[in-house]
Amino acid sequence: MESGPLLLLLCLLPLVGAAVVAAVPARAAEAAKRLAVAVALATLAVAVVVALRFDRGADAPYQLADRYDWIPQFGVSLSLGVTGISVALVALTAVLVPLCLLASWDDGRASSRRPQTHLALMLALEGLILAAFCARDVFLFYVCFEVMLIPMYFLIGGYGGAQRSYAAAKFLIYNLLGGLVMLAALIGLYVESRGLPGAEDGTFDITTLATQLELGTTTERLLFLGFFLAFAIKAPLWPLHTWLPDAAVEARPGAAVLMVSVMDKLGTFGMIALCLPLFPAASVWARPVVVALAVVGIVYGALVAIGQSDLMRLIAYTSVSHFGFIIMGIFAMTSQGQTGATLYMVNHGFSTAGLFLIAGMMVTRRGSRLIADYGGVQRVAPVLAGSFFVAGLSSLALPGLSSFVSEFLVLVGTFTRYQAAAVVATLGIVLAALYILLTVTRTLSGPVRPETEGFRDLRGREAAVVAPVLAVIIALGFVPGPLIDVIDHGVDDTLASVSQDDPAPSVPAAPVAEGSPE
Amino acid sequence: MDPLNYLYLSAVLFAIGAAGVLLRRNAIVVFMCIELMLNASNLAFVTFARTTGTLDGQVAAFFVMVVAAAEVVVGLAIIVTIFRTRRSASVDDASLLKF
Amino acid sequence: MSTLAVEAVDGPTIEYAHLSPLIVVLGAAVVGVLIEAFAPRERRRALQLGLGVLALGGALVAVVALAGTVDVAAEGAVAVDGPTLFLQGTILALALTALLSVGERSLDPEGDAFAAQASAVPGSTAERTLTREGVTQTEVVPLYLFAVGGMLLFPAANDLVTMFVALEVLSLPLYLLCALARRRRLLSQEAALKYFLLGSFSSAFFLYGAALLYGYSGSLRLGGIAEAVSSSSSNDGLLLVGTALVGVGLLFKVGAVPFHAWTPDVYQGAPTPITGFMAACTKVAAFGALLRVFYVALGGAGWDWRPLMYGVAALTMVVGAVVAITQTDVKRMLAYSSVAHAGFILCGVVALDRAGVSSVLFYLVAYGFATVGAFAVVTLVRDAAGEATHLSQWAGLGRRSPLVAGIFALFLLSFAGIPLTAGFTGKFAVFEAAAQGGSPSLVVIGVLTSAVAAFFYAKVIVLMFFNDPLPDGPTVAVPGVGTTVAVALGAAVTVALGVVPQVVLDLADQAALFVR
Amino acid sequence: MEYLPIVALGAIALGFAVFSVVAGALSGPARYNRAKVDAYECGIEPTPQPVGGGRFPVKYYLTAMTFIIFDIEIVFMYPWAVHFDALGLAGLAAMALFIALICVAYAYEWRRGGLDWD
Amino acid sequence: MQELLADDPWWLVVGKAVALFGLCVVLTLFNIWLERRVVARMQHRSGPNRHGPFGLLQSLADGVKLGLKEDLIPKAADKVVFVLAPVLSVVPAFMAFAVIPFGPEVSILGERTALQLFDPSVGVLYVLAIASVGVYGIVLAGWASGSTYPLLGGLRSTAQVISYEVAMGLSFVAVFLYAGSMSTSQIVAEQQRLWFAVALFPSFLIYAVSMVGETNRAPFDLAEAEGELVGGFHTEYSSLKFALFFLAEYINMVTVSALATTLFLGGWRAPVPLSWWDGANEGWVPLVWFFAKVFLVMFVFIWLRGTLPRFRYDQFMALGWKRLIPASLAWILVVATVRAVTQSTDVSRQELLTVLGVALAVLLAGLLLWPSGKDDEARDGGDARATGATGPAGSGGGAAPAAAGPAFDPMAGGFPVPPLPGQQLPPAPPRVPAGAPAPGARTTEEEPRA
Repeated sequence: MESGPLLLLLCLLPLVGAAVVAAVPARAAEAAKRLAVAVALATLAVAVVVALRFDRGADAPYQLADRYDWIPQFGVSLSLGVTGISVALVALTAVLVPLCLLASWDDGRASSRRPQTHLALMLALEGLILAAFCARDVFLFYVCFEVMLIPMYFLIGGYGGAQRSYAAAKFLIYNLLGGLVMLAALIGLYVESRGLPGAEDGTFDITTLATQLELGTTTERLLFLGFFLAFAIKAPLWPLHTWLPDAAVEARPGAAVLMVSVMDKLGTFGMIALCLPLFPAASVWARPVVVALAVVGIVYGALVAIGQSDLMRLIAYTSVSHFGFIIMGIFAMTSQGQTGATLYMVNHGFSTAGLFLIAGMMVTRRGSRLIADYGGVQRVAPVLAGSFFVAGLSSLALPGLSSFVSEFLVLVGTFTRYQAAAVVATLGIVLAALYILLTVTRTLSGPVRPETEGFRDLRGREAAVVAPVLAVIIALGFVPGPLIDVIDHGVDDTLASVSQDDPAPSVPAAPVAEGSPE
Repeated sequence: MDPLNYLYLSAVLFAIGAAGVLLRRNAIVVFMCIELMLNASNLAFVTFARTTGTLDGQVAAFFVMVVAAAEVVVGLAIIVTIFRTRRSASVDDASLLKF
Repeated sequence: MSTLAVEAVDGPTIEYAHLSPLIVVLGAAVVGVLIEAFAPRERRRALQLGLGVLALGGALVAVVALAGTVDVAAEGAVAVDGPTLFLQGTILALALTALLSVGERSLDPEGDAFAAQASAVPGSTAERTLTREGVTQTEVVPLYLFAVGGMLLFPAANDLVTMFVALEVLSLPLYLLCALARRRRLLSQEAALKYFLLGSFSSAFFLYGAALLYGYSGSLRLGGIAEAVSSSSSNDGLLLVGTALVGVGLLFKVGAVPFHAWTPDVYQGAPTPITGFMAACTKVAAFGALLRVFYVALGGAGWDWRPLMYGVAALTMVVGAVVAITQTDVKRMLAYSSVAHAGFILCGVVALDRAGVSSVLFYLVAYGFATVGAFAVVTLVRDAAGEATHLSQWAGLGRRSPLVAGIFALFLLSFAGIPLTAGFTGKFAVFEAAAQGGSPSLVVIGVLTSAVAAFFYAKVIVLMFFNDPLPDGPTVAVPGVGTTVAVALGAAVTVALGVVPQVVLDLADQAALFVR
Repeated sequence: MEYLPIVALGAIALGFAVFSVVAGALSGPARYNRAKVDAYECGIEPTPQPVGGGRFPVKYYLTAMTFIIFDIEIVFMYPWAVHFDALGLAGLAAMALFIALICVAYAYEWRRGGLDWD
Repeated sequence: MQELLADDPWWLVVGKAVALFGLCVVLTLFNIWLERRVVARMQHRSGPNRHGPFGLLQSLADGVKLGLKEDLIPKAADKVVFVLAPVLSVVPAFMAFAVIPFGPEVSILGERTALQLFDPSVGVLYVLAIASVGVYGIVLAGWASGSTYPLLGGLRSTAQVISYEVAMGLSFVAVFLYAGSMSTSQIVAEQQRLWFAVALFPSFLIYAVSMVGETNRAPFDLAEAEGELVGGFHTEYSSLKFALFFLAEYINMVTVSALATTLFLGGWRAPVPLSWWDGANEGWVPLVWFFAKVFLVMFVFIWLRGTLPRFRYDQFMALGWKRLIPASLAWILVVATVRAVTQSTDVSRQELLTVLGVALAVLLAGLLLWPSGKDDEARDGGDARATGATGPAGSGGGAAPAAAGPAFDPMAGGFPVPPLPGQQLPPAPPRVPAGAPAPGARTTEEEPRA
């Protein structure tokens, strides 16, 4: 299908927009905000076109492919293309960014900084994230993966809470360390790829590498570990998750959403799009350990979340738990598991975005992040409370809301391979119910505390932010089919590249997967 | 005489110079030790010119002399300036720059 | 002597055209001395700076015109080949950029960065009088040109004596330039003393090593040594010790651990524009020479020196990065960072193949421009006592002057090796060469130390952007044209080499063949 | 063996010098007097001086440095002069350039008053 | 010649060395006597005439007297170096003599040999090197005395010796160029046709001047300028240690005279009319010509002392650095050009000399008319001095300002005068360079505001 430089447009639009917004003079701050949102919406429009153009029936793993030379010296090209998985995540990104911009309408004014910078950083981040999702070139992926740390770093450190510089530094060091280890593996991969047909000097092209590269066992395992470490930090997989709560808490809600809901997906995306296809044998080798870590993460995240007194921190820990599910699904290496995991990425993105954004609004009103400081919000601000409730329910995967389908698919997919893991992970669901419901009751219901009395309900801009999120949550809960189709398209390729088939069902689980509500 | 003896001598001179640089504290003495090292090199050059039957070593010695002279000029300029500022030529006194 | 009398000797053939960059720069330096001698005092400064810019620019043009030349010139003393021309071009471009910063006089109310008169005792009445009269030490430019001349010759030298002479021509003016800071003269003089003593110490090592290699091979020519190395199979002690000593001398100039002790002191004490020049250009020249010696002459003995070089590279990266964390002074921090960078570049040297050369060449360009730019930025941040180099004084700089702080952050990110900056491309290139050359573990060490290094770069960024400014903190001086251009050039190259490195990578790759 | 003559002469001279120093110390009277072992300053109460005499004009340093430069020049000139006929015009040109370069430094020092004493 | 010397048996070598040593000592005693007699004659006195015939034993008597004097070592002195210095001074003086050729091939006890102790191919270089070692004796003597006058005297003589050594060294270049060798015997052989004093007259002139400067003799005897420095570097020496310095000085005089003879005056070869006699240059006869020439030069030394007043230090240094050196360099270039051009091209010597003569005249005129560097540059030098370390009581560096304090003027009458008890040295104002250009120049009236 002739696509033209559609993906290039998709990636460059926010980047160019960022540059333009940054150049807007200080007095035209309001215009800059509108301009930024316009850029984000335009990007969304392009993303929609991309999604519509995506052909679920096509054979090629990458669609809308596009390729420009960049550094031929290193065999690096600007080579873009989308799989089903990427399309889903591109859509997630494109939808959430305008909302985040809206949500952080006034954040840019924090600490006497130019709001333009804030907006530009967010747009730049979007561009880089989109480019990473669309990259068909490992080098390009790595570049975006690393560079996006910088805008994120400034978003946390420049505009966050009291501990922001500590949080920002922690964020940067963890991720940079991961990234640099990945760099070592990247170089190793490149060196190993020398002499492949058509790439005497080495190549970074994912397809070529995935299909033609033969690695020695040790080399493959080492390279796998290099990549996996970076992704596990980013994702965050227990026990490498400790940077996340700090960063998410200290960042402004908009930035936190960008980080947890979108950027961190690059970790899980990387696992599914790079680790598995490039290092199939090593992935299988590491599978049990990874799944075990994921399960620990699920339970640990949930347990710690229960113990939190800080609202934002609680949400951050729920994400740790959820990322455990996603990783477990990916490494189960079953079609349900991976489809579920990918779907989970999207759903988690929206539900967490909802939680962070709405919680952020509450924090802005109350001026405190402590759960104990709230109470009876539903009396004074019923719409706000309701939205929070829905987002919370989505997070605990209530049937009918988006997360349910994905969580279910993940569990089923895992169960066919690792029954014990699936069983333990189910505990996570129970715990999720606990932490969400506890939080909801503590904050929303109960007597109205004097401090919460003046709570405004959702107003125009805030409503405009929250409404789409909730709409998507509910819509995906009821109609996940089209999305699953798209995702399946990518997942099949991935599984094929790992040469993993779904294990023969030892328990009749498969029919249940089909029975997901459509 | 056996040229090896000259080599031993040059090695000993070089070692003395190096040890002097590391052990002595007076800038001028340190500096003289460095010159000693250069001259040890010259001796080695000339000896090797003899053993290998080439002239390069002797030519090298000439250049080293020039360089050593230039080094003396620059080095003493610096040491004299510091001496005038601080009235001391001890390396230990120059300790504003600390790790 | 009369026994050596020979029949008529033919005059040496000197390929003047091929040596034209050297001749232009050194000739200009000589003219500079004449200007000092004969031009009236008030016109000297303008003349000198004009001469300097003209000479460096002219030499750069000459280098470009020579592109592609492969020749052993001046009776085998000077090799004009790809690496030579590439490095000479780099050095000239960097020196030109740094000269703009050296010539800056609008930052300090008392004049430029250099002492009114080097011989005046700091704090004396004489010095105050001179300062009031606006006297400047214009000898800076000829000295600078001599140093550049030495740097041009250093990587081109094809025999060990020429290399030694180049080393000294490069070093001696630098020792003097280090002592010339207008502010903090004591520190500056002390830096010069340390630099001088340690520098001469290391040159002596180099020289003795050269003597031993000469004794081993009977030739001072690198090619002759290479022949001797390849023809003899035994592990001759002279070769080993000679290699080690020559290595010590070169590694000292490069600033590799354990020969790095001078770096922080000298970088801190020297006048900042000179620090920038020295940090960038010396490193370029010294790595050029290191490559030439170890690749051309001692390439055949790779089995002997590579393990050692490997160890030095690892140690350099680790020590540079770890010690930098504890630094509280910007210039010292950059100094230790330069040590760490020397380690990264050494990774490329260890590779001992063409990719190693080209990656080192590229890294040097990337590092050089970021360094010149970074030190030029350091000259801008000032308080009443001159430059404010203590890190605590930099707190909140991002609020006061987002542009300057942003550019400095860009340089730091490049040092840290963040993608889309020159530093990343360079790091990728050297690590790739090292991995290809069979030292993957070096890559891992390099990557981990990069993370450590990133920590202290991030610390500075945090300080600049996320901390509140001190109430009586330093201000950012409005730079004159020279510094502005220098900083802008540094930033532009840093970004360009990160985003579209292809041209320079290609150049480096084409240039990566030594003439033998 | 080649150097025996100067070794012999040097030994004789050294023996004589040492003998003189020792003999001078032994032969003369030794009558202690505080003023005699003080530094001689034409009868003025001597200013205490460290060995090395403390500080002296920087001028001497300049002279010494200039001397070194010219001495090195001479070092290069001698072999050139001895083999002048073999070197021919190329040798002449090289030496002319060399002298010209030295003269540049020389002119600088001269103009800057490095050769002036007062 | 070298071959001839190479197979000398050991007894001959030792014998020659002893003879040379004796010769040095005797010549010294004789020269001291000669100097006193000649100078006395020039001043219409009679000089020493009591001891021995014509007072010839006067010097010996003086030496013995010195030996019986008390040998003092000042308490501020560095003992070891103080004792070492005279030894360091006198040994090189003896050794420098080794390469002088006294005559042609002779037969001693049946052994064919040359009248020369040692003939290396770098003979003249050897003399220069050994002479440089002798400088250590002077500077260390001044340094080790632990006293002001000797220190300054030592520095002065060192500066003087090295200053004139450059000119001396340059004057040799032309000789080597013509002789094609640095061996003394070879150089003598090359002068068979024409003395270099004639062929290279400017070189000879330069050598003659610098030889006097090199040996610290009048009119260049500034190191021992009694009026300024008491006795110079050997102020604190007495007894035989002092005698050693004295000995070294006179041997050095003989050495430079002998060198002048060897390099410029044809060495042991007979002068022109006498050389027509065949036997003049054979056997032991040439010793006569040699010593005649040496004493001629010695006489000039003495003559100078008897005639000329002492130079001022700055005049002396200016002569060395600003006149002799440029002249030497120019002369070397002229000689080299003439020789190279006549040998490698067909340009005739006359044409060439004309061209060069004109060029040289222009150059010299330029040099003479050149401003002496005293315009705005004087300030640089002045500053260097002003900020330079000044000697005790501000008298050493010549940095004392011209400002006249009402109570005490340290520069009254143009001489630096240390303050007497009760007098205070006025605080040194910043240097106001003499003749500084008007802009920025500050007058002393402004000073209080500084």
